[in-house]
Amino acid sequence: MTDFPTSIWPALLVAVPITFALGTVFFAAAGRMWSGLAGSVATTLVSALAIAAAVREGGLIHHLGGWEPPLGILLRLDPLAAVFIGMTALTGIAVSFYAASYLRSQDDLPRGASLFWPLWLMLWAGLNGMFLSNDLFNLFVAIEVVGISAVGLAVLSGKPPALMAGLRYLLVAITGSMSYLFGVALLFGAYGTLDLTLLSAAVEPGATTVFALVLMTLGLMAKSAFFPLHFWLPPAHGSELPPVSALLSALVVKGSFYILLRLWAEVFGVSLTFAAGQLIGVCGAAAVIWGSWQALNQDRLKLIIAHSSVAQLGYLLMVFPLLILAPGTAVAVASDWTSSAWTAAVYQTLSHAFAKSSLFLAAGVIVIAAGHDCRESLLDLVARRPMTAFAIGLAGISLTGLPPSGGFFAKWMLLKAAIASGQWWWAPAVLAGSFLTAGYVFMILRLAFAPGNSDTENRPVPRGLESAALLLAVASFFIIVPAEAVISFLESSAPFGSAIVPGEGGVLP
Amino acid sequence: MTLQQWLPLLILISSLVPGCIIFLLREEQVALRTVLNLGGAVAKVVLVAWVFLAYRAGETFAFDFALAPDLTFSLRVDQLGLFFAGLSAVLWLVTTVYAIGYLEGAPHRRRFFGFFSMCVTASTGIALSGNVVTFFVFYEFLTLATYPLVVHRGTEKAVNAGRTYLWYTIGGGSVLFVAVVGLFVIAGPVYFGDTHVIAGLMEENRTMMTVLFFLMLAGVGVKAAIFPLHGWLPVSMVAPAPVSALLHAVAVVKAGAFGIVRLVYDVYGVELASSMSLLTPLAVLAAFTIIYGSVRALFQDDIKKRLAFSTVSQLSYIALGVAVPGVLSSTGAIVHLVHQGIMKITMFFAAGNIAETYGFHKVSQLNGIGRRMPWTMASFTVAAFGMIGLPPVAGFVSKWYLSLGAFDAGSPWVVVVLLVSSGLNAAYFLPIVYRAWFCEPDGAEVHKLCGPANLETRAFLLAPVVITAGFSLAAGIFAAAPNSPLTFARQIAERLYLP
Amino acid sequence: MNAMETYQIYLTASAVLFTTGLAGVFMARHFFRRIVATKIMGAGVFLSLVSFAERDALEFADPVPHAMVITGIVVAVSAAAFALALARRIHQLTGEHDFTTDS
Amino acid sequence: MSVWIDILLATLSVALAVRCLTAPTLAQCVFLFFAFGLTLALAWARLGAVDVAIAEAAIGAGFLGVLLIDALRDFAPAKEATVEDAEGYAAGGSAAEGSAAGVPLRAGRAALPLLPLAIAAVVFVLLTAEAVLNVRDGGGLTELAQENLARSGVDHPVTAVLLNYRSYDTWLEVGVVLIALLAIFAVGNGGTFARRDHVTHDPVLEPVSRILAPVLFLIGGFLLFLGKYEPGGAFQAAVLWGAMGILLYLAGWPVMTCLPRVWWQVLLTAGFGVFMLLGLAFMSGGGAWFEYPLAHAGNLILLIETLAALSIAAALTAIFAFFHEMHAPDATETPEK
Repeated sequence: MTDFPTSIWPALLVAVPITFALGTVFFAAAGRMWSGLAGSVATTLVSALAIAAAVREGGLIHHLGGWEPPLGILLRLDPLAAVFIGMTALTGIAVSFYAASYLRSQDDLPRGASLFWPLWLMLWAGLNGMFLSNDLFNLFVAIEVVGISAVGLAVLSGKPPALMAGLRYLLVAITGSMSYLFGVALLFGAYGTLDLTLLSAAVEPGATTVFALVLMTLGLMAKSAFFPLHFWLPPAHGSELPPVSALLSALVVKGSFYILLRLWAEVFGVSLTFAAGQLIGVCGAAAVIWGSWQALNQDRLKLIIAHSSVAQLGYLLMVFPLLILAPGTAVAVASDWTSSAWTAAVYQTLSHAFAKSSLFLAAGVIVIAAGHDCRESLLDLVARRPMTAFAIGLAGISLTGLPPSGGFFAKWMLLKAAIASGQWWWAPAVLAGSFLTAGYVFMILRLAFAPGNSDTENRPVPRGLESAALLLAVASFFIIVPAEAVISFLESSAPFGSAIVPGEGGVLP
Repeated sequence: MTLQQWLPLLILISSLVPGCIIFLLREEQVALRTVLNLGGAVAKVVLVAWVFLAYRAGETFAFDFALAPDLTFSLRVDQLGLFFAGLSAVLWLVTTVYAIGYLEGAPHRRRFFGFFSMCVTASTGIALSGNVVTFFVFYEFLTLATYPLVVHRGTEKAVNAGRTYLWYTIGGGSVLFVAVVGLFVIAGPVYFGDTHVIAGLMEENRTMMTVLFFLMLAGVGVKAAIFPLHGWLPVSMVAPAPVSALLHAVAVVKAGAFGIVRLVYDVYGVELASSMSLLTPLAVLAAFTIIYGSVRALFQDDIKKRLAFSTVSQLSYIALGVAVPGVLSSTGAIVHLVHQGIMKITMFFAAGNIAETYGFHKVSQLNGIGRRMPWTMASFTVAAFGMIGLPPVAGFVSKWYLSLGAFDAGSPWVVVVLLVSSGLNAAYFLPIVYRAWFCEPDGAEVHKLCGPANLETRAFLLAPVVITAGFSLAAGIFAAAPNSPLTFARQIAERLYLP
Repeated sequence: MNAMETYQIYLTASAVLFTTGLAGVFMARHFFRRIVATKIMGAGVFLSLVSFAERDALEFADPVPHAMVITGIVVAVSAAAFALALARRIHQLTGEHDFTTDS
Repeated sequence: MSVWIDILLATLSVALAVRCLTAPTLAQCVFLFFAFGLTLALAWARLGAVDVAIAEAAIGAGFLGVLLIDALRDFAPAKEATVEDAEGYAAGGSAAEGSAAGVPLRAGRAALPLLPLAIAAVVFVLLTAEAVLNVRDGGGLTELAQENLARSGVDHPVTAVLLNYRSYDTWLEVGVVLIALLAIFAVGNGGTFARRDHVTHDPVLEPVSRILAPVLFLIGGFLLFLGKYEPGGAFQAAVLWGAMGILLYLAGWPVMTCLPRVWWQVLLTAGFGVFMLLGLAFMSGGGAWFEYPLAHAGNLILLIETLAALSIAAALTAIFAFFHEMHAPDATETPEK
């Protein structure tokens, strides 16, 4: 890990979006848009170059302030971080263009809506910081940057339901991060370091580690809206401005998942047991079924999509039991399925990020066109807005996991890991999840094919909005194509592929 | 890779690309769309014929492409796949002609023909799939491509039918998915025909392999409409006639039936499957479905619904033939893939013609229709006789081989099932034939029937039905000819039982 | 009691404060109290950090936890101020002061 | 003897916290919270964390307390509806409406779920205390921080951690303040303030502010400078300067509108922006982000601290002003920031 060469790219991944965020503050609404767009483009470029450099070198690091851990903070751009940063950049640039067009074309937005730009660029920097950080406390600060700017974005519409949902979200976020920080305090007290790498070497089984594990896991689960701490998500994502819903559902919840995954695989392995994994897995299975069922029973499009997030995040939780080895299993044997489980985690994250943001953007188009997002707004969509309907179809297919989409690949890997590890009992949950997901996806498509009432409004929608939704849908569908390359890049460095051996920690086969 | 290696892919592209272009066309570009449709369909037939000739000459075809880790997209050509691909290609050409005539002037034709092409792409994809994963991909793709066709009319009835169709097919797809993954974990990427791979793994994983067999059977059984998974088929007959033809004869149900054939013959191998007594449950289910479908068909007044239940029944002939081991049964099963297809498509075309020309949907409205539509009803009659199993129509050949095979395998009860079924077939098809030819038109209908017309209906509608009826007859009369479906089926079956 | 060192007393208090705050976040109804409860939770966390710093003291206390706490306090106050602004705005627009009417 | 002071402080802080959450009125809640913050500050002073004590007293209790008090103007009227409350109780417990102050905890509705909750809480406390008390001694970073002090450019270890070893955290934290400010603007009117053209000075605060504001400014500056050697530094200074801003604002000075828009923008972003850019500027020599050449480190850190303190102070003032004007949304608005 530390043998990666030092580079300035990790620093720029945080500094560039923030520079532009500060720039946007100086402009009025129109200028904010242009400077914000410039910032998005610049950040995307930096992300692309940084990822290219990481691919070339295997990974990059940056010692902030020139100090070595444990005194200083290390930024680590390893393959896993690179993939998440890439996901953020692709979603981010598409949503940025959508937002530019959206904010300009909508005239019923409050005056503060142009604050979208500084808040979003700060959020982007915070996310990049989260993926790069190798330091527990710095992660806390990054979590807060992300959390506060996310809630700030969530309440931009200024409408009471959004404010209410935003406050609930904020309280959950604060509680979650305090819980996380308590865990950090315990670990620091016990091991005298905040650096993940040093900590993973120092950590020992025992009550402190277990308690920190529980606190941090619960805190991060709340922030990621993992079942049963998901209650805040549907009202929040259902009431935000469409580009914000897209960003929050695609990226923000993934940030805390990323930290959780890293902590479990790198730090807490010694204190984890097979049963702990099963418990998390059960939460995941319950989320898949409960969330999908709730989505099926919603009347408003955005609420369907929001509840679907709860379900799709459940698949991510189901990865954890597959990473933890049952007592007596050899790591070499387990490499068969741990690698699949990691692939499932990454691909589910990616495909959900793209598919869900595409769906929210498409929902935004529908709201503009019809004036609302009740079921009637979908009628005859295929004829009225074929591009949006196609985007919903593609994204929906990926969400359902039908071949040969990105979502299919994720579910394939998840099922494969479940069956190969002998934990076949996750298969019915995956199966039921796909079945119910198909239910609500095709409920939307069914309405889209049904003939419309003559009184359904069809106001003009800027073309760019539809293109952004389609772009993300296409991305979600076709990320299966570079899978081979992505996975071999990921496999080049821990923690990807490592199995969690209870009592020992993460072990690479 | 020589050009010939790309041929399997070209077969797919010949319908995929026209389909994609059609989506991009404007609604009113009728001429271009028609050219694309027919061009694609003709090209597909030519390509299949080319591949067939090359295959005959000893050429092998393998197109492999690693889509993602674990997922190798593989197209292979073998006799069985080619057989099914040929059926799809020929019937697609006929159905395209029919659909162009049927939907003349209807709205949303761009969408219709786009998905129509996707549908056939999927079904030829299923035919040419080299491994289980590729088969699964196309199997699901078929579901997606047919859904818009089922709900095409957008009426409440159509939309509800679409919902039922989806619940069944997605459910089946999910089960198949789990089974395919399970098979992959145990056996790696299973290529069709490599039955020794599974046989070699049998010892250690007996229970698992049995479970997987039935999971996969349930997965493909949904599309093959085996009881109790048949519920979607009668409901989705609300779709336009060409779609029904496609669903019932070419693409969907055939994909299911073909799946069963592949599963038993090319994944597990017929010897292994019968030695593990996996086939008995299948035989019993199939036999039950045959009788059940026929009985239900008796009580339908709606023509298309009667035909739909008849399909449920007829499809299980294939499953039954597969479930009874032996060369003759297998021949009967495989040849019935084609025979059922050409006969049933004839009947749906005929029903569509009647509905399109006179607006009749009920059996009870058909009195005297044969006089106004002699060609259509003659074709229908040929197909009906075939379904009943009267010589010299194709259906007789299938039933004959199935019965011989049953005796061979020592399961005479199968023959009883076939006989009962034939009786029932006669009981629900003959009344239609009788009404059409021998009943006087009712008063209300007389007026309509006397409308002036040179042809009984549009040429685009009439030609396909006559052609497919001709196929049905020819397949029966020339069953022994060197290039008849029966000959091919027999070759395929014999190869299965080579030591 | 003399066996107990100063930092242990405060550690115990930190545990109680954290729990009190956590319970408050879930059980309190009024926005206002929930926000205060998050602050109390935070105070518990910060107290534990400072206590650890005192435990690890040589000639002076461990500066890293101190810095963490200062950073943490500023962050927590920023978040709380934002929450308070939200709560006030909701109250202005709807007259609500708790989540009872929301979903 | 000294142990008893600690026990007293610890017990008191817990008692205040519990009482604060269960106080019958919101006003009591705020004042108990205030007292809680001060108790905590004392506790931290006892633990040798003077920097933290100042920060907590100033920001945690002081600034947030002021905001809470200001918020009372919105929420407090709810508690006056005591008659309705009584009726609500009499009617069978639909006391949820208009009685939040009267029923502080949700359990007030029905006592039954309280018991398992209480048991759960006790178990949780015991578990937490057990876990916390038995944390093995990881040794901390005291020694390392001390060893490298000479290379940090400052003499006070906490300042060294904040502005050198872990300056990235501190930088992000300055960012959090700015983000919170932007988010608060997003909640309301997009960041507009009433223009006080007709200066209406508060008769009491105006003379006080004339004396106190310069004093606050000087003490703040002193604390800032002191941070290099002793407890103190940017945050503490920022709060004093912020307090100065708030005082001036309350006294009726046109704080938020006296400067042109762009100056406010510069003021609010300078700390965060310059902090970052100075860090980046010295990377050209092959160094890392936030790595300063030793010869200039002390001065650079002082510069960064000054700007950060100014920005935070400006943000605190703006947040307060925003809060204050929230109460009167129909005031004449003029776009700001």
